[in-house]
Amino acid sequence: MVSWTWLLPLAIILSSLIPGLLIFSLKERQEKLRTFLNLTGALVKMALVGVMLYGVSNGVEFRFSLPFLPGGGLLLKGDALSLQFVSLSSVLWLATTVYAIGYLEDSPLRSRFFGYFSLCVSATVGLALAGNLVTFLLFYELLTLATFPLVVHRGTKAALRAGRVYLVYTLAGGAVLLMGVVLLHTEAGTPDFVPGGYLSGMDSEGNFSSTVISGLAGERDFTLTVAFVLLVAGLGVKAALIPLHGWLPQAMVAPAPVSALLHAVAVVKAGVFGLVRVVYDVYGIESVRELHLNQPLLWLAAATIIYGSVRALEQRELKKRLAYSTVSQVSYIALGVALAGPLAATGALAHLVHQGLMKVTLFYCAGNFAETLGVHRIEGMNGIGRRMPLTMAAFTLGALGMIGVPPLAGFISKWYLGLGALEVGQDWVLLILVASALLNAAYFLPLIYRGWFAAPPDEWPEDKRWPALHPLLGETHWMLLLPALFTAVLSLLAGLLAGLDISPLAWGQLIVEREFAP
Amino acid sequence: MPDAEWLFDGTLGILLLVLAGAALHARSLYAAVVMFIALGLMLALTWARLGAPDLALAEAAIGAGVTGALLFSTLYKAGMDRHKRATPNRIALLLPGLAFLLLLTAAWPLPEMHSPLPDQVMAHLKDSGVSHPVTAVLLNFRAWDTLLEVSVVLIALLGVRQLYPSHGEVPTPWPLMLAWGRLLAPLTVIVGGYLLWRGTDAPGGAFQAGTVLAAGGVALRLIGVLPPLGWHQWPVRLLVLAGVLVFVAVAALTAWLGQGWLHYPTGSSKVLILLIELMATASIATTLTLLVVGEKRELRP
Amino acid sequence: MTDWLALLSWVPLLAGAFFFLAGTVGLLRFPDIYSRLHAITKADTLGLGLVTLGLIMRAENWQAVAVMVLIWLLMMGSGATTCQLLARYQQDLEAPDADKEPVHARR
Amino acid sequence: MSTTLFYLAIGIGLWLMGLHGLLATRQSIILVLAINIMSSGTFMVMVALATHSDPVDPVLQALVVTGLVVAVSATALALRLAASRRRRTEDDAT
Amino acid sequence: MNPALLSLLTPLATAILMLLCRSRAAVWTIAASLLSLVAAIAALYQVTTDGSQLIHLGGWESPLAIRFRVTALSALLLAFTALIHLLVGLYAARSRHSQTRNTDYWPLSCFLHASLASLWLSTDLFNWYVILELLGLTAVALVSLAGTKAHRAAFNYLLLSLAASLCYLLGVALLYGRYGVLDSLLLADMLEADHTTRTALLVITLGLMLKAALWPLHLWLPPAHAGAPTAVSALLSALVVKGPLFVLWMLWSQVAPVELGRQAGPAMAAAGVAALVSAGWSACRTPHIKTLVAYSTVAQLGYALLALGMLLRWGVRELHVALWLFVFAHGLAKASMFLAAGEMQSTLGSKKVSALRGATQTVPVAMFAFAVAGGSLIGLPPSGGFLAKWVLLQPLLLEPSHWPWALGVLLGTLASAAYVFRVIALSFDRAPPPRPDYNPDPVAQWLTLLPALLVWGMALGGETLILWMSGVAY
Repeated sequence: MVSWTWLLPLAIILSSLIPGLLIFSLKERQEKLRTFLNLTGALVKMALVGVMLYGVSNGVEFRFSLPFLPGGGLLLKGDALSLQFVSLSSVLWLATTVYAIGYLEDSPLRSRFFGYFSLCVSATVGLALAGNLVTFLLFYELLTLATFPLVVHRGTKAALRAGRVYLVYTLAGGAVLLMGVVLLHTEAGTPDFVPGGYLSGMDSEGNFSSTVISGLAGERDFTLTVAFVLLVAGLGVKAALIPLHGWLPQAMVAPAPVSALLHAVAVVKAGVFGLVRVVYDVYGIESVRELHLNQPLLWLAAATIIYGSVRALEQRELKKRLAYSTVSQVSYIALGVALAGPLAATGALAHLVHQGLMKVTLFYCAGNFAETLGVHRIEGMNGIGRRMPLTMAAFTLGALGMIGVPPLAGFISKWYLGLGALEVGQDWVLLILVASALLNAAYFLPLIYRGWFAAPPDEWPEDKRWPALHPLLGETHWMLLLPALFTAVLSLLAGLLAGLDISPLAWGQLIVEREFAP
Repeated sequence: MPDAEWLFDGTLGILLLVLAGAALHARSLYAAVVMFIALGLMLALTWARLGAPDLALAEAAIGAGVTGALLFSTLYKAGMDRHKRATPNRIALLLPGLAFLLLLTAAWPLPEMHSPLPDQVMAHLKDSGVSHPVTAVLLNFRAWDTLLEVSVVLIALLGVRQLYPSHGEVPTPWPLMLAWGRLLAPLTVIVGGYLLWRGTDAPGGAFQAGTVLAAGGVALRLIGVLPPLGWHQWPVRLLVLAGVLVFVAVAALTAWLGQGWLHYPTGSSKVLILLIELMATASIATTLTLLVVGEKRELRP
Repeated sequence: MTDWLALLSWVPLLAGAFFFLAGTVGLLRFPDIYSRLHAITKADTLGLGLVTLGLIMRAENWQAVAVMVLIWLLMMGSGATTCQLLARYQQDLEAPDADKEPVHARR
Repeated sequence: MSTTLFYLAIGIGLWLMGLHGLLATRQSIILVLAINIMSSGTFMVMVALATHSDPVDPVLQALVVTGLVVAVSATALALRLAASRRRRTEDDAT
Repeated sequence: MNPALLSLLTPLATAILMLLCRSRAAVWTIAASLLSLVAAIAALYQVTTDGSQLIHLGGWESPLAIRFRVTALSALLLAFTALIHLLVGLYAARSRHSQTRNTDYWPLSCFLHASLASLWLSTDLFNWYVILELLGLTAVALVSLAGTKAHRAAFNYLLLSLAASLCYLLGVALLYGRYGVLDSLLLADMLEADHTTRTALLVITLGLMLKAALWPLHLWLPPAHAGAPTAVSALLSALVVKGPLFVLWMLWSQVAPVELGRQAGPAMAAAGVAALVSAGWSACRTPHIKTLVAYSTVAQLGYALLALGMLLRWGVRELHVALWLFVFAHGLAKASMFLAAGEMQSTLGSKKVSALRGATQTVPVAMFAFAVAGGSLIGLPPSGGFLAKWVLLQPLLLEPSHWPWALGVLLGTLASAAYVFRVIALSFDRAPPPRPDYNPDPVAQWLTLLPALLVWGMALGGETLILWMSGVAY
């Protein structure tokens, strides 16, 4: 059992990397083989993740390391936090692959698309499993390179401009992150991520001791603060914090599966996941509070939440509105991390999964509306529920979850965030949560109202029909509908069964227990 | 300075500077080239004055002779268009002035400095195989420099080959030129041979001899007596490559069998040096001739 | 014996210098190229001869004398040939006669 | 002893003249002349330095001989390039 | 026979024999570079086992004779030169388009290899002059292989190279006049910081910066490297530019007095950062592909200059490692980038960058090579360039007073990212209809990818490479 444990993290990455490289070499018309490769890759990854989940839950240590840099090798480590993100990614990768196959039925360059698609997922999984900052940085940069071709996949002028904007932001973010990582490396080397944060366990001379950092030497204190700012700036680009979020709405010009998986789950979550790693496993809660860094991060997150929701209100395009809602929703996680309390942390970690599920569902539905009925703008959604009842139902579930209506998943994470805020004494955060809930309602409810109660137009801009597998699923291509329903049900279950120990909330509590153990 | 020398040095120095200025800022290219050739001769005189006869020979043969011929053939082929005078503005003169002061003050203390190398050369002269110190340094103490330098000449020829130089047709020579050429040719061969042989114990050597022979070769080639030397004929190739080939062979053998790279076995250094000098003279003569008058026909790969 | 010879050698040396001076003045003052060529070759060859004579008087051994005489002969030869070439080139420039193809190649 | 210094000054003067000529003109043949004058300047500095030892320093002389040969081969290549470059401009012109 | 000498002798002998029997077969040059690579690795092994050696040429004692110094670094450089020649030779043999198939490229590239090998080994100041001259002339001959359109660039390159050598020679003359010794190792402990030495070093540095096309004196490089045939521009950018840089590094870090180095350090570092930004900016704006890659060479040399400047300023040992890692990573990456650029230019039939629209469909493998090489130039992990930047950044970020220089590196990274992704972004556009004579050569494109994969392979051995190079004496 112990002997092959080093192989598992590597196998998880390879399970999407190898199919990806094979797909690159496929011709366009070898569609069956491409679909087969994609689906087997996704299923194998799900299985491996399951095995690792079982292993980690009863204490098996998964480590795979390669010598890369003096003092900081390539390290893949399966701990509780990384597994949560890995499981989320693998589940959603399977759903989005099915969706993408249906969505890009006969469009050109699909081999290239799916090749880069699998590269991107392997980068995300690698990033999740990264055991130290250097490996995290490596997969962070590879993620940028892998996602760029997907953003510009359509090859239109708008797509290329969006691609350039995306590159400018993410490459600059990557360079700043590199600076932060090297600065930290000169200060404290690059040891593995330690649940309590390896900086908190060191005294001012930089060697390990059990005492918490009481008074850091002034100069070292300044360096650590600057390093923190650099790291947050680098990660903030992908986590779409306020000044650095410009690329996200523009990247909505990409095809629906790309905006679904990448901009709702992989890329954005990578940034926030990085923030979680930095705050919990690099600096540790005490030293972040010691250096008074959590307060500014808190204000930034709160500002992003409000700003994202306000901008979402004024958008007329459905996907643009969803993009701005992602900007604000992701900052809930940043908010939870910045609060630096156990309850808030649980809420943040749970929201990491909940938001992923709900946002993916919304994007799938938006993709369906656009693909089937050619509806891109909000006005076009009148009475869409009559034409596509199941997709509209899934959309409603996702939207209500986003608003935070009990018993859906969104409510639970907001509930814990609220408790966490009170626990830490930041009462004004409650106001922020309530305000954002109202704003969410303000920009989601009209959509739901238009969908169900408004009168449908006499004829839709487009009206594609596909042979239906089953009379009930006739509204659109089954490969577009099933993933949407699947993720909607998952988000519903995540809310209802929050008490069970396999739910994202329970998993969050498990991580927090290890995090705040000392 | 002894009494009359300052007069000679003063005039020579000023003459050099004036000729250089004239060469750079002459009204026409033709005048510039003529001034440059005069400068070459004056330089040869300066080296003689400064007690470096080897250099005087080399400068006269290479500097004034071969370069002059090259300049005229380029001028002749490319046509003598008017020369736009560079307008020297005031600031441009200030910068060189400052640089001159900087360099002069840097060079000020140098005449008093002493270097151990000349005494060492004299000490080792007897077991270097030749009695003339300059040839000893060139072909024994710093033989590696000379090997690279001979390959520089070869590379220059390879470079010219890529240019596919167009061959301006050589005008039919007058009887006077033919007679003068026929008189000069044997003379250059004798002088070349003499310079080569004397090189071991008096000023002279491979480069000076090679250049004199090249001058003879160019003269013969221009008056049409010498047939075009084709690169495709193997003797020509062998002649051109002889210098580098022998040198590298000697270096390789001494490194492989002998004590070290270019470490001539004791006793046989004189023979080796003479062999290398002979080959170097042949290759320099042929290469310089091809460089000056080499035509597309001859240099065709 | 040698000191009065050294004294005596000043006479040809000065004469040689004078003829060189004359040749140069001729070069500067004469109107066209032919007369200038004439001045240069005639005066300088004579000047050179006198200077060589003066130097021979001061020379120590025969070997130096032989070298100087060789130099003088060569200088005379090349001077004459060059003068011929220049003159013919100039003449061809001014009045190219039809039968002989011109000296300078067509551009 | 001031002879060495005088010729050092002349050498530096020639070197600077060559450099100035190189920067000031656009004519390819004049550029080659400038390079040659610059190299003569450098060689004059070296030969002037060679006079600091009683029998003139043979090492410096050997270096200057090597430098001379390198200078002439480089000049040959430069002039041939100038000729072919100039001919090309003429071919374009005509 | 010392293996290092064998590594030097093989290309020299091959070149002469090829010229003698007028053979233009590529197999000789490739065999010579392979044998030279093996000999270099043997020399490397010999140096690591029993330390660096001093070879007195001709057996004379030290101040008189020219000396070869075989250290770990010079053996590594020998191997690097042979490897690059091997890779570029393979491409030149295969590619139909670049004008190297049956021309004098093969003997000339062997001469280039031999002169570079002798540069890495020699320690004699005047010997460096002759080698730099030989290097310059060979490079000019190679550039003029591309026909009459490259003659103007070759002429300018030759003239500036000659002027630079003469500046260098004047400096050497001043040093010899002052100290009476030509060997750099002996000079190392004789140099005092008086006016003569300062002027001599200034003139030498100007000459070497002009030859290595370091920032303020780099204007001759883009036309020369862009005009040359593809394989030649790869050799020039990857290797020839590094020769004078090696001499500059040797003189300043080993020979020059420390206080002079401390004064010169910041100026060099500032020139390095200026190179990164300004050359990067002109690379973004130039319309031609190969000129873009040539400007990127000038920019990337800025990193080496920055590392050298800071090395002189603080004397931190890691900066030696950073500088030479940059040289190796840049060499491999630039070779691959130039080969890919040349291959794409000839397959798509136009020199313009705009012709690369949709290159991922028309010339996919060459574009991938360009992207991978560009990734290493930017310093994206896990590439050789990233290793070098990682080692460079640490001393820069050690104290807050050094942080402005780290900002310079950041600007450099963004500038290089800008001009690399300018091409990559364009290549993901939709491809125009293919030209009638469009027949890509996949094997040649895979050969352009080879050096790029090697530079990313450097990352695997990253830790051992860095630790070994830190332990080595410089």
